[in-house]
Amino acid sequence: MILALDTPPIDWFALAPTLALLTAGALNLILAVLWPRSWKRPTTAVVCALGFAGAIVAAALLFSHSADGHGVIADVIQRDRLGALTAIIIAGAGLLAIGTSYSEPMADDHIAEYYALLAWAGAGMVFLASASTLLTLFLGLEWFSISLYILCAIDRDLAGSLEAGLKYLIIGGFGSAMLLFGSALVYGATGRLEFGEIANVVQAQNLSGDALLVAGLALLIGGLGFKASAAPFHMWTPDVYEGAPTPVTAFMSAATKTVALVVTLRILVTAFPQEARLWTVTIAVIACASLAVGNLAALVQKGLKRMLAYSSISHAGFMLIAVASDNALGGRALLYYLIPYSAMSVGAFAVVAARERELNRPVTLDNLAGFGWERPLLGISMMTFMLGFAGFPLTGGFVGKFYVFAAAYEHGWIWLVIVGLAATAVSLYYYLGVIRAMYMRPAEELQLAPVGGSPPRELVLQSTVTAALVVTVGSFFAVQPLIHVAKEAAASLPF
Amino acid sequence: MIAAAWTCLLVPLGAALAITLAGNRITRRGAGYLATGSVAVSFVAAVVTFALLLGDSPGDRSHPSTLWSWLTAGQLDFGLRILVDPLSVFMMLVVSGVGMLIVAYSIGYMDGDDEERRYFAYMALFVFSMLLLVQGGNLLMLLVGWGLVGLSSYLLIGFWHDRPSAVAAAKKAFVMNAIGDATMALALFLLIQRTGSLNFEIVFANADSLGVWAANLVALGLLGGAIAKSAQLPLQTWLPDAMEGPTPVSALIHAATMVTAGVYLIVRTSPLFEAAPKVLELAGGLGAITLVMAGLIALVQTDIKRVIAYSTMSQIGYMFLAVGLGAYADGMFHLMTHAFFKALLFMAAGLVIHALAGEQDIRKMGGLRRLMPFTFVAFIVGTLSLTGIPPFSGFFSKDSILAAALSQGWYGQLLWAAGMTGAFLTGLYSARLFFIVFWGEPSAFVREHLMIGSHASGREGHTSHERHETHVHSGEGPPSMTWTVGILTVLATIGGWIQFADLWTPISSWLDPVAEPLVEATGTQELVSSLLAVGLGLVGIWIAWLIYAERQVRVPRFAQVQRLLEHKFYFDELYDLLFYRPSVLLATGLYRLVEQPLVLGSIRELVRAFREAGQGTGRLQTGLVRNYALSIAASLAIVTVVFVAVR
Amino acid sequence: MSSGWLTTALILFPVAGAILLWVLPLRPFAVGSTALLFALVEVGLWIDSVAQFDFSQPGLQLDQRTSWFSDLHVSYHVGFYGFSIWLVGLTTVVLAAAIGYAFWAGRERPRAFYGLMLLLTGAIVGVFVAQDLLLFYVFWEAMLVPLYVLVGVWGGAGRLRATLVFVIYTMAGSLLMLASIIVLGLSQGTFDLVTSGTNGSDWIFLGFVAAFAVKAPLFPLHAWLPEAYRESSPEVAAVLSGVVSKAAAYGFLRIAIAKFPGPVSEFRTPILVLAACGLVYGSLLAFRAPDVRGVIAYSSLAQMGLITLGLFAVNDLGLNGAVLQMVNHGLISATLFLLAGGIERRTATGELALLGGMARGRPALATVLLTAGVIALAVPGSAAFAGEFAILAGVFQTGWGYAVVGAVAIVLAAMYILRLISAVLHDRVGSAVPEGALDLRPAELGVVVPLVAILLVLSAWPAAITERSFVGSAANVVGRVAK
Amino acid sequence: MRGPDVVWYLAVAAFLFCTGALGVLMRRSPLIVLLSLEIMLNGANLALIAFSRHYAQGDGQIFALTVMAVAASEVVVGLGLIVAIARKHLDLDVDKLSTLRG
Repeated sequence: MILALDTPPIDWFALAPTLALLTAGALNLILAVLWPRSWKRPTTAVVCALGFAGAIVAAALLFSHSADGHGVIADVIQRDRLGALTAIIIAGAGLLAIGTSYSEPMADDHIAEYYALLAWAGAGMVFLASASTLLTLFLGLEWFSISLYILCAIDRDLAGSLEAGLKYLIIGGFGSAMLLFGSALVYGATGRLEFGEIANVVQAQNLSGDALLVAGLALLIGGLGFKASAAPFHMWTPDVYEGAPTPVTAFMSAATKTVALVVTLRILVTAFPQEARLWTVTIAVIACASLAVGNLAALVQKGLKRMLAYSSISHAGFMLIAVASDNALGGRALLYYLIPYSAMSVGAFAVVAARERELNRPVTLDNLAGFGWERPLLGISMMTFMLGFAGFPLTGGFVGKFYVFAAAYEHGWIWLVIVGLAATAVSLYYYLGVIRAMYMRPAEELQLAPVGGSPPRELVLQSTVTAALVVTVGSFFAVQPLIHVAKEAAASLPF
Repeated sequence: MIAAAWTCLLVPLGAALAITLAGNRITRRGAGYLATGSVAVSFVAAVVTFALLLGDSPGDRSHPSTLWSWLTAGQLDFGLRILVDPLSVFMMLVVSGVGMLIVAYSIGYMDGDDEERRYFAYMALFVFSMLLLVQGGNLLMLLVGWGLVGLSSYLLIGFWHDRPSAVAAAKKAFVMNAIGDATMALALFLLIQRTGSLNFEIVFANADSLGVWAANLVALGLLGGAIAKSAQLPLQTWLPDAMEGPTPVSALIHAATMVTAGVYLIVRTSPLFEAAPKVLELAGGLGAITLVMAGLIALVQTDIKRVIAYSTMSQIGYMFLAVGLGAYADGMFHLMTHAFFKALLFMAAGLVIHALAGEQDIRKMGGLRRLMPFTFVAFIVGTLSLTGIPPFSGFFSKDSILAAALSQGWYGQLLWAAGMTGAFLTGLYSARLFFIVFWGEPSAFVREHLMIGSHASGREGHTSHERHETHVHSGEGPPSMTWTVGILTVLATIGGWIQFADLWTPISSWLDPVAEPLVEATGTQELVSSLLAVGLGLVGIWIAWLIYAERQVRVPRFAQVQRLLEHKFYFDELYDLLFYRPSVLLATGLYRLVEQPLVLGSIRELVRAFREAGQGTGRLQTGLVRNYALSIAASLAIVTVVFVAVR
Repeated sequence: MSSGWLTTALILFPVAGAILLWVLPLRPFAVGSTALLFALVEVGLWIDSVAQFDFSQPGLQLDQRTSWFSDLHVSYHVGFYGFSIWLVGLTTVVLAAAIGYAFWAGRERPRAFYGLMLLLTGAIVGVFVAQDLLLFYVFWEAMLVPLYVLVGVWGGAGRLRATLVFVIYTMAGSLLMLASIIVLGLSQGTFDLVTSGTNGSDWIFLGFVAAFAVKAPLFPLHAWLPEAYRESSPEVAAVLSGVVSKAAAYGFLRIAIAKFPGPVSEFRTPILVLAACGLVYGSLLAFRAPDVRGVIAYSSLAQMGLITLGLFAVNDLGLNGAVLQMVNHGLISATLFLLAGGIERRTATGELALLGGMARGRPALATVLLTAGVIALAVPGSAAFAGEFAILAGVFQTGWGYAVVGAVAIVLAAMYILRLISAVLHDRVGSAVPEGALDLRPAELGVVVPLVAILLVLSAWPAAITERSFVGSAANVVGRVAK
Repeated sequence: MRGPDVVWYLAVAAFLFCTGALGVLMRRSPLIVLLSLEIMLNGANLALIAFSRHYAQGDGQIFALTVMAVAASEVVVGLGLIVAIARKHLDLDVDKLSTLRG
């Protein structure tokens, strides 16, 4: 006789983006063993890229076909536009990251694994973006974190790479343990793992303010804030960003932040609407802390990667303002902000990578001197990214900040707006500092001619940067459609 | 008539622009002729205007004309407007007439200066500005002309701009006049606020409804402008320094026309002043003090031009005295005659200076009588006319002023006394100048310059004067200089005859419709003051004769008085102490105490503070995994506790 | 071409030019001439817009509007008022002159330089025509980026510090304005400047004032001014002091005064006092400044104080005078800075102590500098005099004390300008002035003389602007302000 | 018969968790640190299982199983890194891993 297993119906379409990436990763592993060494680099890269592209396409379709958000596969994941849009952003960042990695001097025997892990990290994030239970939350989180631990340490010849990896692993493990224990407490308080159900139970049994619940909430916020690298859970960020291979940093800075923030928003809004008075304030405080720490520390950084790491902390602060304001406008603001931010972040790190390969040494403000004039395209792009980070007009960064502040104002927190503006003013100092280093200090001022004469023409990297540039500037002019999409996505949350 | 008036006004401006734009494409001589011609044209135009105005009945001899609205704001509209009436025509005639002669004279005087073109452009500009001042149809246009004459005066005083003293003098003159402009502007603001217009007829119509305070303030403001321009106490110190300019400039601007503008202003705005009688009396009083003070200072001056400058100051004092008492026509009459004889004196002095290679120190001069007979005659006429000896023009105008003063109560008599003192001083210092320069035997300096044709070096370091040395003199100067002086000599002689108080008074009857006089002197008063004034003048001359011609009497020496006079009563020093130094001190102080530490320093401090904060945050980042974990654990513990506490 | 497009063209045309310069591989000379060509055509466009503008009509003209993002009611809305058209004219003319000067003086990395200059043109024009709060802010900030690079790359020795302080300081002010814009726009449901009504909130008002006061700059917020004006290249300094500062004054007029009648009447006294202080303070420092640029820099601080006086007098005289004076001072300071550049090229210094006696043998330089200077010190009859007279007459009606201070400042202005003129042109020949220092070259004259010519025309007919800035009473346009 | 109340389980779980946390905070050998992380996770596991019994559902236990799998893989990666570090002859002391700082 045949045992008929009773399995829940599986919505493969909802899983399509994740599956695309998983497949790409698996293929790469196979190639790793079967393929001739010399072809590996291009082939695996292309496969990986196809995976991300497929994910984008799938997510786009998913977006258009899930106007009404609903749980699938026994409600462990939520099929909705929020998840789809996040998947698109992540996959986009992944594509750009591949472009950045393409000519990274990395031992060829690892290249296939590298791309495989990249794909899987992406898969985990995409999965996490639509997770709707504490279980899938933890699963997705660990899924991409573990991939990232390895990616950070994959280039063993790179100084600090291993250190970065181990640090990330230890702190990451610590963070996810906190998150896990928090989940356990919440589960203990409500007896449910699904976000929606948690809210319902709290509503029904009037558990609002229950000790276990709020303690769990606190630990959850900590765990997620850690992934979003928000102060005071940010301390791993500078070290890891600096130690990891630049393309990995690029990917992390954009994708990890994206998914972490989206999930934070999703869980807080769906599972803990009754505790809003607690977490809004907390998130606001965390946001302020991140703004302060990120901007102040960035002021004095000489190493560019480290400076960008701190800037990413401060941007986590900006986006958390949107989360804290706990309204539809906030959701819209966050999702819009993520688009130009991811582009700018990956783009900036891509430019750093290019300079690194010219010099074969870490990029600092000093050895950027004259870069802008030597490499016009990269220079202009870097300048645009910096201006975008600083929130100057003609970049999406401006509109993003505007929306974030608008959300905070709508929540009635003008003080938060003021804090954000003050932070922006401070941040100008180091963002403009980069432009100054690139253009206003001619290279002859310090004898630091690019190593190896004329820099390599990296078409892939340059087109990557160009793409990032297009998104950064385009998102300023195309506010209307993007905001519309973001609105649709945010609509799948119960504000 | 209107057309003629506009022509009179605009032709000189055109000449100025033409010369400026032409640059080197016009010869120096050509520039001179162009300027002279343009002024001549405006003189003719002025005469035509006058003739046409004669045609009208005395009642309606006032014809405004607006070219376009110059400045507007909502309902307010200040037009580019001129007013043709007896007063303005009178001034037009004087300005363009005397101006024409002096510009012509300059052709000879400035010959050889390598920046002649610029000179004539400035001269033409000045004539335009002066005409705008006297023709202006509203107070704004008047102020515009007022400022522009100040500008051209600045340009011409500083014409020899490589001479620091000249540049300094020019700046001083401009700034002092700017003070006057400012007070006038304030008066105008008040008028705008009260009357909503600046057109003469409207303003004057509302003069009585201004209210005491407003009226007094307006009058004071205008008076401020007047005394600044006319170098009356307490803003007189710039005039002597202004002698740094070329002599024709002194003749035209600082004797004949511009400096008398203050008198014109008071007469023109007499309704406003009559609304504030105290201020009007103040004007008279200032005039009286100035005329005595200037007379005293003139006694000790050793620069031929400065002596005449102080006499100008003193004569304008007479005019202020007159208009201050309301004897407007007499003031204007004296203004005219003064224009004649003072221009004459300056130009005669110019001939001397020209002949002596730019030497102006009278102590080096002497005995020019035989060497420069023509100049000698001209100078006699000028001096006698200045002293008010009949039948020369000064006599007629000055004495009717004194007569008017006598008929004005105790205050008037006080001023009358001052005027009499002035008459005596005038005789004394003008005769002194005359005798020192022309009497006696030629001095060594004169001999080497005139008797032997060669020209030893004049004052060093003044390029403009080296040209004078190389220049070969035709006796007393080129014809362009001599014939103009000749004409003025005649005018200075007969110019006064057109009005002989009480017997026939064409000027008064011409001007009275514009400014009704407040006083009418009786025949006896005329007689008394005439006799006394002439007498005192002659006494002055006689004493000068004894001291400087006959050398019978030594110059009485009073050290203190001497020093006091040589320092011009220490006005320069006083103002330097009161205004210039403090403002410099204030500026430097502000820079040291506010700009550097506060405004700029604040930024520096802010940046430093932020950077230090940044380093602090960086130091928290120890790189130790365990600290990172600790920060996470600790902050989470806090959050949890808080949550559980406030839940 | 529909009239609205003309306004858009005024913004986009120079930007297009900039992009063209960056894309096309032109030779340096071609780059300069192309840029100049674009700038001149831009002037032509402006003249066309003047021709199409109907000065007898109140309200917005040549306007164009399309939604930018609808959920917050932000739109691309541009158009002209009477007074803004003059400021746009000032912008196009001064920028053309600046580009012309740079073309003559020669700048390294020409493509970047001229591109940025054109970009700047578009941004400034945008500020003057924007009729949507957020759009205004966008242009306002867009102005800053090219300036940052222009000062920072082509500036003098201390350029790095100067440009950083300039940008951060002005940005700090602007960010407060952004807060005000957000609050104002969201609270009244639209960011449109034309349709939105007035508002009574002091804090919002102060946010705007902060931005404009820093940019103008208004005493004591001028810390960036001396450095920026000294270190930047002459043509950039000309744009900074001539045009960019006017953007701030325009902001006062268009937003602060027009939209906040209540707060204006409340904060008028402190603002007027600050402006008066700045007027005297700037004049005094200009009088002691050791170098040519310093004199011009501090004098423009004083001039902005004066303009602010006129604006916050909030009556016909004051407002008309302010608009007139904005144009005057724009042209004057541009001329003076370009001349200063010419002088520095010849003597390699701006120190007044080392200059002097340049008038002899250099008639063109002497004449132009003298004319510009004389107009700058507002000698009666000059356009600047007309402006100052109207402003002071206007503020006199608000409080006679301000007018008295202004009168004092007139005297001070005479003192510092004459000091400048005689220190450069007169007295003995300065030690830094080489014998062979040439007179102004035809090219320089071609750049400067038009500016002076415009000033002279305005001197003959200031009403050309005052009659055409506000239809009827200025109060109708900027809204009534409680006296 | 009924066992002790769920609170006791929770107490033990919390104790385990804190022990692990302290281990991470205080020990310097990366191996011990990894071990402490495991203890933390297992504390959480205990809590999950206890609650799932308490509510008489499977969710918690499934969660615990998942966690174990994840924890295992995490440890594998961690050990791999440690080996790599050892290969490079760096001494195994997390406090020495502080070249990245500031």
